Amino acid sequence: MLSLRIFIIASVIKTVLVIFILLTAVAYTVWLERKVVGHMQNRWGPTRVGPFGLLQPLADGVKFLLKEDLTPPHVYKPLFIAAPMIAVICALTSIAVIPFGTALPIRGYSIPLQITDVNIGLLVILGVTSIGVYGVALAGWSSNSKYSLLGGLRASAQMVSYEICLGLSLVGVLIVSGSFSLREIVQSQGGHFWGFIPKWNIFYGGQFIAFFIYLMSAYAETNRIPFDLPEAETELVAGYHTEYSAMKFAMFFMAEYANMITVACVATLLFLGGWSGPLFGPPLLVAILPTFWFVAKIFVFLFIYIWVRGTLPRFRYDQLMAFGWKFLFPLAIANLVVTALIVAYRSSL
Amino acid sequence: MTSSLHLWLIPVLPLIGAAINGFFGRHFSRRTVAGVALTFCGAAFLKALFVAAQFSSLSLPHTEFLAHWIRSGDFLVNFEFYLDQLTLVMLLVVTGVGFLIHIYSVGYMWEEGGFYRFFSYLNLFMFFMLTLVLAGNYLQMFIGWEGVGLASYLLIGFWFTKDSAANAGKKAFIVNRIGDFGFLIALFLMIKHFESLDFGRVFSSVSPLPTENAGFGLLTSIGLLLMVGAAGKSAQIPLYVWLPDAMEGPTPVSALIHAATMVTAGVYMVARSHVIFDHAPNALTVVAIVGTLTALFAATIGIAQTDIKKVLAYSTVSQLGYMFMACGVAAYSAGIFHLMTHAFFKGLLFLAAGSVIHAVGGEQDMRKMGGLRQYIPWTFLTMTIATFAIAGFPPLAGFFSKDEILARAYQANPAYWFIGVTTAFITSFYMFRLWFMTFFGDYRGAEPAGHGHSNAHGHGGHGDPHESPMIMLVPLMILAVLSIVGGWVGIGGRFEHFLGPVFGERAASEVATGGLSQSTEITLMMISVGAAFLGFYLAYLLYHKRRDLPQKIADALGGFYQAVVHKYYVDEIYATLFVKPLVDGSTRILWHGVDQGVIDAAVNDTADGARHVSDAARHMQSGNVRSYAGWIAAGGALIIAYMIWMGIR
Amino acid sequence: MLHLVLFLVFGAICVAGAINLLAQTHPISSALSLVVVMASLAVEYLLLGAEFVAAVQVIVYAGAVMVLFVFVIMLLNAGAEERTKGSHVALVLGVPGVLAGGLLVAWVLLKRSETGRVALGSLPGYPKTIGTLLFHEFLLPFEVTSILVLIAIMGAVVLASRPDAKTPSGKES
Amino acid sequence: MVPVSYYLVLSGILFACGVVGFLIKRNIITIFMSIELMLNGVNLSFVAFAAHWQKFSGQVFVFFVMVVAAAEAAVGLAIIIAVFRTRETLNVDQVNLLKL
Repeated sequence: MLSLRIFIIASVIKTVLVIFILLTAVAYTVWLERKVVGHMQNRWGPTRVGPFGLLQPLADGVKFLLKEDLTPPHVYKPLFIAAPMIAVICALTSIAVIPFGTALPIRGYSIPLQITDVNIGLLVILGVTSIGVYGVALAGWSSNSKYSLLGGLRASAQMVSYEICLGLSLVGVLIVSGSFSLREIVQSQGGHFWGFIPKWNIFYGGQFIAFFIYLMSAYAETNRIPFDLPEAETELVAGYHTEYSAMKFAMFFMAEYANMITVACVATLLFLGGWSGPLFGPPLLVAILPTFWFVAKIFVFLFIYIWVRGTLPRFRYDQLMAFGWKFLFPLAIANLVVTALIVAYRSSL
Repeated sequence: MTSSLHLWLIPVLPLIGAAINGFFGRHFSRRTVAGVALTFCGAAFLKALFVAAQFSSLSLPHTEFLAHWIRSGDFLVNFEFYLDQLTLVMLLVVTGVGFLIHIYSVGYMWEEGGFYRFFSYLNLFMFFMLTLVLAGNYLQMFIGWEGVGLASYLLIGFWFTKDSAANAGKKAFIVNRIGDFGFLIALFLMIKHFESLDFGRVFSSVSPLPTENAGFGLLTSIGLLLMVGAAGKSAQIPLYVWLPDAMEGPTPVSALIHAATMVTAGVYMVARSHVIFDHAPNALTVVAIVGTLTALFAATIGIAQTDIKKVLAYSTVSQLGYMFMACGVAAYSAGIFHLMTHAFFKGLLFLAAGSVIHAVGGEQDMRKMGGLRQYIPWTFLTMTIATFAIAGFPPLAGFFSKDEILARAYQANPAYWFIGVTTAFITSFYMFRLWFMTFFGDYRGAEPAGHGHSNAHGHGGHGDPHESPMIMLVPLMILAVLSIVGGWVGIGGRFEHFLGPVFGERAASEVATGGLSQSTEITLMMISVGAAFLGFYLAYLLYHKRRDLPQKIADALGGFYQAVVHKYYVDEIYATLFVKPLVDGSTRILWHGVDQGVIDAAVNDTADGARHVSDAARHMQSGNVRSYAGWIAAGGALIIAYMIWMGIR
Repeated sequence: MLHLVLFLVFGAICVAGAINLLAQTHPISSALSLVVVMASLAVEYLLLGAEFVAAVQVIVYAGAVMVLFVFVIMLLNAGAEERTKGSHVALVLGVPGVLAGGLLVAWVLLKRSETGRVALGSLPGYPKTIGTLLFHEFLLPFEVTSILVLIAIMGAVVLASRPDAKTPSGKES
Repeated sequence: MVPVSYYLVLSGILFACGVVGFLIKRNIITIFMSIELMLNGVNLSFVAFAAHWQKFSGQVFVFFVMVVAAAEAAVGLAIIIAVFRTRETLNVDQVNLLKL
């Protein structure tokens, strides 16, 4: 049991550390995207700033900071300013309940690699991300521009719709693992089937379907291609952030990529076994390896994100809604029913 | 209960006939309609004969239970049929005479519109009359009682397009209601005190009660109320006024309903209830007085009537008075005997009168007849027999029954006898007056062509009076035979002996001891026959020999004659005493005062008040949601305050 | 003590949000005030131990219902409120009535405040507990509610669809 | 330890604010939000009573209230859209055809 003082110190250190890592990760996810997409499109991507353009995110950050912060005269100012803040705060907050690995033994204390372990962690993530919708919607409305308004409208409708599928896809996993706590969910995925297949939820029962639904919903929730209608450049100029520039724009940008990382984390934790993986080597390596596996899985997930962006075209809006309500939603319900039946059958054995 | 006779068939058969003709008769040919009506009526008659044939083997009274009707606590009313000697007599009279009149009607009504309707009603009447006669309890009897009233109303108003016919129907119906009212109260009294309407149970409850010699006890009340009912149905003073008007109906109807059967229901009811009357001598006295007075009163009116059917109607009232007189002196079997013979000869009289009317093309005024003897010999013959029968010439039916009644009346009180003989004389006189005026002398009618009663008869196109078709004459002949031989069953007290078990030991023992001495009886008989002869002679004198005399006598009598012609102004007196005050009172007090002033006013004022309140309250309905919410909030605050106040207290 | 402080802080935020909802003329501002009220109410639920209720409060109310409100406000492009004077009753009768009733209730409640106290998180409403209760004791109401929701969905679709709407005759058809 | 009545008073204040909002707001959407505010106030008292009596039924009721509120919001907003389409206004003072 940690004393309150050590708890507070550890929490502050963890919070600062996690936010730093997260922001860095966001920056380099952007770099990764530019690089990967560039190679997919037969070009090099950023190469000039630093080796392989590795310093490009830093340069971008400086540029955003130094740019003139333009506030158009016709906007509703309080919300215009508040909207990007809501977006980025919600995106960063949700990382708080995500565990990155097993507890780290430091000076006799076992420090869990997680800012806070709440037993309804998954619900907290869902709640915070659902609040995040306001950022986009309010940005669209307060800009007082028709492109932004349409973007905001699309965003709120799309996100509310897909949140249902997202939640339903998670319920299957919750039934299997029997807990809302992310740490317990990961622990329930330890071990192997028949000695070699990892006992991840994605391989368990019908949860591959759940994973597919989650993937689709996650793309929609984060406004990514092929569901990036709220910010579709070709039709809405830039959607809800048309009127934004400089640091406010950067906040939306950061929020989007932070959200990507969050959903990648959740996917990893819920479907891909979290930090579980082969452990070997000296104790230090054993302590670090889980986090490595965790980051590696997130990387794979993010790569898929970028890969999809580089290959798929954008949906039309009615196709998007039809896909969500008429395909994913029934599929999620069916998956839920089947999973429940399987679990009930197993528990009756 | 022994083997069932299926008595229910007797009333139900005519009902089926009525239903078939009533629902489908419109599409039938006349022949089919007549066939249906005669088949079902005849079947009922045959069934009645069959019952009569088995009668001796039955234990009496024979009851047949059909179904429960009303079950309310201890009070129980069944559909039940009751058969004893009295019922059997009535049954045979009703079905027999009814069947004959049905046959007659086919000929009489052949040319009329609404042929199917007529026979449907007639069969319906048969159903109700037989229900009345066969009833096992007073309530079932009451159904029949009301039902025959309904059939009577429908048939009196058969030519409903004629104003006088419709009015006569209404009059009959309303006057009958007064009687029915008394009957109903009597039933209620029975329910209250005997807790049953069953004949058997009521009579066995009454039997042990002491005879109410003086005062006005329960049984006297019931008896008097029953008498009121009987007076309505059987046209006794003071409720006789409807019967003469009922002659607006077709003549067969007058014969069947208003002479032979329905009007005798009152007599039947009094006879049926004799147990009650035996225990209430005062009520019986009232019956006797009413009967006697009616007999005399109606007979005097009959003298001055010129309408052939009206004469017969008053004659019927008079004869019914005779029957009540018989009942009133506890000579029930004599009354029923007269009822039976009267059914024969009065039915015959009406049918013959109908034949006469038919012959002269719808004319009913005797002053326009005369000398019809040679035109319609068969009718003349049968009419003659009937006239002699009603006048009381031996050995025809009327002589026996009338003599029986007069003998018993003399036994009870010579005053009754005296009035009875007087009435017999008057009866003889006006009947022969009718006979002479119709069949002797010269034909006084105008050329009938185009002159006939357009409504009563459609025989517009014939010249001289002509004989009726065979289908009408055959019933006349059968009834004539019955009018001759009908009285013979009473020779030597056989009829009374037959009915003895019904009316108890008292009547039977009196018959057995003979009551009067032989010489007295013969003396009385001679006097009544003498009265009949006197009547005949007087009529011969005045209406055959010296035709100018009646006018002189009438002039000499002056006011009195006018009074008789106008039926003693009874209708006018009733109109002044009852109808006009009732109409005026209804108009002024009930209509203008109570209905418009109180009931309508209450309703209208309520509506007005509601409108005024709503006018004020509608401002709450502003259509504004927030106002509604305001009212709700204020009301909620009040409720909270009230609850808290209650909680603190 | 901590409990009381937290209660007062978030209660104050709650009341402030509610009053702001009334004070703001623009529906968007009102809606955001309501979101604030709901979020701080979720914290109050947490203080009482109802953590699952708190999470659902945020997800369903703040995350879905209020987004729907914002969506409709944006869709109808609702502007600032006009101060029309449609109802005197509401002002003259309703508002004083509400205030009087509220004060009465508050007075009664505060007078009896010593009868019951609750500790911080005294009744931990874990999802498992709630779920067990919901699917055993309240199964019938639960199913009935699901029917209600189904009907509400159909009603909403019927109401919001334009009566003269034609099926999109695009490339698909 | 906080008296339950404090929670109840808070819930009462929220409810009263909701009613007042219904009374003084003209915008139909805001009025609708006032209703949601009232429901939230009631929910708080449910949870408070659940803690007071140590019974979970109170928390379960909150879920029913929430579900009903969500359903009501969907239908209500659909109605608002329908009203706006026909009346071209969101001001309830101008939606008063149902009178006299």
